[in-house]
Amino acid sequence: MRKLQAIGRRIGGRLLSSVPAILGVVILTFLLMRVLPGDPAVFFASGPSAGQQEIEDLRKQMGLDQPVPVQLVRYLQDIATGNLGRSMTTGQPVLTDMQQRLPASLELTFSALFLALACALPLGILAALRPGSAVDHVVRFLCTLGVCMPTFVSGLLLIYAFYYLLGWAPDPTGRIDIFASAPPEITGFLLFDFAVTGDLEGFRAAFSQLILPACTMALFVLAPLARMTRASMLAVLGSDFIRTARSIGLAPWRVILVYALRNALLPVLTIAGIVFSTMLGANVLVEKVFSWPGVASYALDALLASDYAPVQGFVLLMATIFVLVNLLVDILYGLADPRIAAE
Amino acid sequence: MSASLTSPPRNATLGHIAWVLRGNPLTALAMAGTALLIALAVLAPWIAPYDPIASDVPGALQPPSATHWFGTDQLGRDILSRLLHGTRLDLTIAAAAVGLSFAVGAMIGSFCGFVGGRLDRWVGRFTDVLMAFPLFVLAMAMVAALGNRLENIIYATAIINLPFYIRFARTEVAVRRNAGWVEAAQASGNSRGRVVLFFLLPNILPIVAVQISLNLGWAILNAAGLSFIGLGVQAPTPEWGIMVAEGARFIASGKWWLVFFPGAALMFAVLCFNLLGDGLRDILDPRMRT
Amino acid sequence: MTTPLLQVQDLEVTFATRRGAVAALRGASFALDPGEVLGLVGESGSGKSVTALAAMGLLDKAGRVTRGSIHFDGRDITRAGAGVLRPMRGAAFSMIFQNPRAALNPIRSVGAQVADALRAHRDLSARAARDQALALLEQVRIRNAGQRLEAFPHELSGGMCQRVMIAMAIACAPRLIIADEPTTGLDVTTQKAVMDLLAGLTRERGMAMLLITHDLGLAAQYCDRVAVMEQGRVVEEAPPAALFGAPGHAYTRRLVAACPTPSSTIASLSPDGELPAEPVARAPLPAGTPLLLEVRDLVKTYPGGVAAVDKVSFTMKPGESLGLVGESGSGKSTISRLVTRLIDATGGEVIFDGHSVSDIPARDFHAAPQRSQIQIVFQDAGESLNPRFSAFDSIADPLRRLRGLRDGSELTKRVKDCAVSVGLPLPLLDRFPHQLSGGQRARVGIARAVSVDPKLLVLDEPTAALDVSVQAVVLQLLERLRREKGLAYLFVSHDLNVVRMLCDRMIVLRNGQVVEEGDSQRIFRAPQADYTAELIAAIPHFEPLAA
Amino acid sequence: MDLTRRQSLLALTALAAPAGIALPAGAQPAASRAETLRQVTGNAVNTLDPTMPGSTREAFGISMNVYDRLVAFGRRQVDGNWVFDHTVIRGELAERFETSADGLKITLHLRKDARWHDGTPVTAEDVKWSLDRAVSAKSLAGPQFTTGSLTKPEQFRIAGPGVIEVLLDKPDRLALSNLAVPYAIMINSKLARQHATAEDPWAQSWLQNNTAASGAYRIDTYRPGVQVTLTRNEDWKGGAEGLPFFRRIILQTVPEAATRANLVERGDADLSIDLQASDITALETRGKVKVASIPQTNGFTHISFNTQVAPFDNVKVRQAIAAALPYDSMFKAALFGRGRPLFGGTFTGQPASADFPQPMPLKQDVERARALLAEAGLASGFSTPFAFSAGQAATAEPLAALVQEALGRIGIKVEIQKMPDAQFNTLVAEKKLNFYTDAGTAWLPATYYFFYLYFTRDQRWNFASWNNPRITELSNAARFETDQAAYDAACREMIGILAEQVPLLMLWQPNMDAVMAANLRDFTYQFYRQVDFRDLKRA
Repeated sequence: MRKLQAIGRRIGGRLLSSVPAILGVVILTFLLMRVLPGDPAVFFASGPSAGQQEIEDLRKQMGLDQPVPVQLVRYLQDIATGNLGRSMTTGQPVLTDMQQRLPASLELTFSALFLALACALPLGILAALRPGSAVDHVVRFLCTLGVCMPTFVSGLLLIYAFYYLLGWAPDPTGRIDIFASAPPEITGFLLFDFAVTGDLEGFRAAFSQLILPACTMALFVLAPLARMTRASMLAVLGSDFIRTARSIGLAPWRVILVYALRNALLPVLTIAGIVFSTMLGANVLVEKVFSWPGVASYALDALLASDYAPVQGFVLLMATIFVLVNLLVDILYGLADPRIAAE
Repeated sequence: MSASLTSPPRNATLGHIAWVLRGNPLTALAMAGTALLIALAVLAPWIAPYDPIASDVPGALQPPSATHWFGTDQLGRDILSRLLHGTRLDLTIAAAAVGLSFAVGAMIGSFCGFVGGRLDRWVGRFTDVLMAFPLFVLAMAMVAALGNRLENIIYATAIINLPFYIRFARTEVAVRRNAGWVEAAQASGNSRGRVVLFFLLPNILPIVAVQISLNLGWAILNAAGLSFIGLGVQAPTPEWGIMVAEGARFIASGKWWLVFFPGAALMFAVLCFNLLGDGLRDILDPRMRT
Repeated sequence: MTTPLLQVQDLEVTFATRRGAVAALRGASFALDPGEVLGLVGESGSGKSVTALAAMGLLDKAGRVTRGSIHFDGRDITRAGAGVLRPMRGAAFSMIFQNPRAALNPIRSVGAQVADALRAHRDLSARAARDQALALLEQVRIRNAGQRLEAFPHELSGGMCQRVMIAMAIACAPRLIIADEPTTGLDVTTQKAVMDLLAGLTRERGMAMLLITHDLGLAAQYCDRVAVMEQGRVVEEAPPAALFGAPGHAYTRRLVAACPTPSSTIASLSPDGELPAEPVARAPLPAGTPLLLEVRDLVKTYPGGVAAVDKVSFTMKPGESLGLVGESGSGKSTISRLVTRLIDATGGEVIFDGHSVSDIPARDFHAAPQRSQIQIVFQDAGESLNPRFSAFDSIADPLRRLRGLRDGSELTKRVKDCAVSVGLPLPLLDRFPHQLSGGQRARVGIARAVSVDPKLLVLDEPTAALDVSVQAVVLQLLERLRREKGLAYLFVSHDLNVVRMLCDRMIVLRNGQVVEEGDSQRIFRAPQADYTAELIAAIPHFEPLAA
Repeated sequence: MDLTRRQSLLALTALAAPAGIALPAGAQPAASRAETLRQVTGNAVNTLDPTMPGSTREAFGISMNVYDRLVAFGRRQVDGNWVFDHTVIRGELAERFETSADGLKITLHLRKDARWHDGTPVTAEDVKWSLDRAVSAKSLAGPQFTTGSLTKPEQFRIAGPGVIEVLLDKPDRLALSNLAVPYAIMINSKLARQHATAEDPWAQSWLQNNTAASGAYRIDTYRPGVQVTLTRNEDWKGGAEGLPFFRRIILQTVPEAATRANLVERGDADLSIDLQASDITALETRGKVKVASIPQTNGFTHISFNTQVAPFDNVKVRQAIAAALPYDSMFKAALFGRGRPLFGGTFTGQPASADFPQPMPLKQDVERARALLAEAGLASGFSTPFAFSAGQAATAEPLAALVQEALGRIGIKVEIQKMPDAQFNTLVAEKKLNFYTDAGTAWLPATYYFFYLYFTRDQRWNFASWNNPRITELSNAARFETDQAAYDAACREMIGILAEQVPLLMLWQPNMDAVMAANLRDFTYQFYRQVDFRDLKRA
């Protein structure tokens, strides 16, 4: 009970203390977008026959005729009321767009992170158990190989090999086969929705669409995760309490799993949190390459079109997720490590 | 490079490095690779067989041959020559960006870590803001806002690296803040500024060197990513990222050499920097220094 | 004749390093009978711990037994594999480590860890293991054992953690316990409690114990026999009274001499050292000499409201040496930093040489004229030297900053003079801290502090991290410097014996407050406060050799 | 994936009609894969109302298939490919129309059997409302309609049931053509007005995400930026050749061009019209797909100078640059020759034809370039940036590299600037780029219209900020000129002036390369450069 209260206080405190950071992000993005040399009104009024008048009208409609401070205040008021503006690129309210696209990005990122962790943890442990051995070097080399390829190249290569040449993967055009029926919207996470409705066929289809982009992203984050697992496992294995565990005659697997791994996972958890946040924002290129209808590619298109609202909304969303993920990591950390909770 | 900073007596350090390298062929390979890259970058103008921007449209899109080892691109330019010159540019971008963020970040972070208090809190807030940004999008926005010139790409890459250096330096300094030699330095009459600059900073340098090496690779990838979405260095400047991005357009048409060679060069460089970073970590790990 | 429980014969252990194989043990031999307590004493690097680890089969990968044998209860376990050793560890013999807090898994409750020890060898249900763990905790006299079962190591004190460690070690009733410096790092009073407990338990259960320690007093008090190790060999072995009363081996003699006892003097610590064995006589200062240092109602409160120093006042005359004694948390180190003006006080005043120096914030004190007058020598000499400065640079730094000397012959001369005066061989000036021995590092630390001719030298446990023989030498050096330069010493230590030898007066501190103050010899002989008496009683000691 | 499953799922989706669009009585048979067309494109549909500011070209394309207009352009075959023919105008929602002899009144008779998608009949009131909306609402339609002298609601009059009259002040030669452009959608006014509000009397926000149309296809699903699916309107009567072949259309956004090429080649997609030139050549060689390459006759790629700013205000400088460029190499490197050159024309003075765009007398002559530059007093050259937008990088980047190289030879130092599209467009609109490449397309490719749009007035599309009084005079006159010979003469004179003054260098008309499954036929190149699904068939 006391523990729960402490956690609750920590959550509250963290959320409160992240407000200035988020506000900073919002304002900085807003100003950055205003510095962009492109004028969205000009861009969007560029019909084959739009004239100066149309540009002016559009500017007024978008509120761009006001001075920047006024625009900022209005924008902040809008955010406070949950209005993130309207995207010129899709013609939809940004909030609607995000609601539709965020699950796609989250599902992809979660899968990629899961995949990466599923590979990185065993590899990292393996390397840490035999530091300096051939296994260690091979693991390190393989992981590093993944991180040194730009994601757009590895994505295109995977498509070329598994779709174009081998035909094993379905066409890389989004989350489900275009001819398949969409699942009922429950959570927006297709794998989950299909599983809940018991549509195994659909689950398989969604899964096969997901696997290539998830691999592409996982490849890129494998190295930091494996590296961190190895380092923290090495540090833990060298610590006194492991020697204690061995001195009381615990079975080796118990020493490694219960004593070493559980301690070693703590720093990995932190890194995984950071990796998740960065991935979510940085998978722009993966989403582009795989026509994945996620938030990052949405923001990229908007940015190139000087479409302010979606970019601002995207950054706000990412910052919020960043804060939430950090908070989650914190809570997990607090649960896993009694030393932190006591502070 | 930074190995010499770990411990000034040369022969002991060299011996240690040699010992680490013997047990770690990958690091040796990475060091050799890095040296090769630097050599190629320096010598590019002399060893490149062709002018990297001279076009030869009739000879465009030739596969690798004896005259053009790595083939030619859409304008008939020699890919090998462009790669060699690109080495120069990419290493410059990476080194400048990382150097800049290191110089600024480590300085700020060290002061914050040492002094603490209100300054630390404010800088902490600022890094929180930067960290909460989706970094690649921030880089894109900055390059788009400032114009996609070389220096702006460097600035953008530097800024998105900045919070990591600040945090890193801050933590490392905070760990050492109460070390005896820091107190001793103060007792010896060093001002706080001097303590940070001449005592703490040199001591965290080796650890930061690991980060620098890893970041060099990352900076190159970042520049390539910017090029892919059209926010890279201006054509026809030979830059790996642009070459890969342009080459990627030709994947479907079977002109593999356009993406293969620049991609391989890019991978090689990033691989070297990453493995080197790992190796530096081994060289510096105090627990491995007996 | 019974079979020894543990017999180590001609044991050689080498470690593979990058400089080739290095022998840590070079033919150590000893035997331990069932129920016996054998002390293994020696200075750092003598191979005590390696012996213990080799016996447990816990040497790390680089270490290997290259010669000799280890027999447990007649069974050769020298090169036994994990399959043989694992069932024996904890059940036949177990080990207690130093630094108990680090030796326990930080994220597992102590109850679970004790239960782990039980279930490693016995087929117990979780419930039964828990009950037995509870019983064990009670046996090691942990109060409220039921609640502590769920506690995590960080929630317990160091002494408490060591009790848990002992509970784990005795859980499966082994016949031998190897205790490797079990009380190093604990306060003397705690040390006494833990050692009494350990000795009691082994006696009650008829367990044998191999007690590894650097503290001769401890070994003398708790062991049936003591073996002295030097450079990987056992050089002498005898019952404590015989050993300390009439050491046979030259090394033992030196070691015993260097060990501070209630009757030892600085000179007697190292008979062939730099001080003549004559008693120290100090001329009393003329009356009316102005005070060098006056501390009034000094308070330091850390965030969180805990007062580390709570209204402490004392004075020092020029050339006087004052000892600050206390256990950890007594505030003695905080006072040393407050006086040295490295940190700012929350309240009170520090008057140095007639000027109040507590008004100058610590951040600006580097430019104050008093900076060169108050210098400090830190506890761990290795940690207090900038790893990137050579010995020369370390000594030269205050000269450059406070005396404004530029590089040149003047600076070189001053540094060399300093080095000579602290007995540091000049060729070592080019070396870096990690290339110097502990004693050499201590000399550099002292040289740095005295290079600018301070009036007050604050010594913050300057010998705590040193072996006794090195400590003896350093103490003699300090005493000589004080006589030569007329320095005033504020000497901070937990070791009452050392303070008694070096200081005219001493202050006993507890929880940031002064418990007792007065003449060193007087306090030592006839403590007024109960706490002081308790402290003195807890010091393990042996009867010194009749010289 | 097995076909049967797809078919059954397809049937399901076809049945599950989205809310707001009622299905007519009687279940439709499921569309088979053969009757389904899947087009992949790099861009996205962003609105269902093409008149919305910011509409993408893909949105125009969708609206052409979903909405009917009163009239439509015909098509003709050129070199074996179908190309739109703006000189032939046929009725679409109108059954027939007449233009009065003085050209001031156009009378349109609606199809009697025309029905909206909800089954209600199309009335003259609906048409009047739609036309009024085009000229009254703040949208892209208004400015476009002014090019046909259609500016106010009074010009549209109901002249009886199913008859509507369009009244003009002057006999504008493009008035009728304007009724065929994507903006001239005919809206079910009863339905639309239900969603109109006081601030939004023309239901613009509702129509962005909904349709009130009568066209050949209905919107099935609309996911902005991702995909649009259409199902055939079985009651459609507006086509020249009856119902369209395809029952179901999927228009999907696939940003990566290489992926689109892979999709079409592997047969997973049927059609893509925005592949890269390099890929198309490769696909053609491998021969698994059919490629219809049609020059975009109503468009042109150009290099523009800002004629108001030194040194480009000097015609000698412009001519020098015109003579310095390696047109053939540029054409080959940028487009792989996939297009129709607009350089290398042979006429001097005035051309023989009044058509535009036509090849201009541009050819490389470095000596002449040097001489001209010297005449301009810039023998030692000068430096200038050369800009293009990132969106056109695939073709503009090699072009720019060659421009830089070629001009370097005559002493002009060129700094290449690739910029994001929004930034580029802004700078073009603000006339802040002095030397750049861009492209233009005219929906209504009359020669005078090109000149009026691209070479007169201070407006965004006057790429070169050219202000030539004679051109202004001639283009205004030609607009209302009813005598064909006089019109042709005026056009030839304008082309001649353009060739001599070179405010911009006409480079080429890139091909519309439609890459499609081998069994597709009857692809038509439309002036709005999108796919008209109504014409397409699968053999």
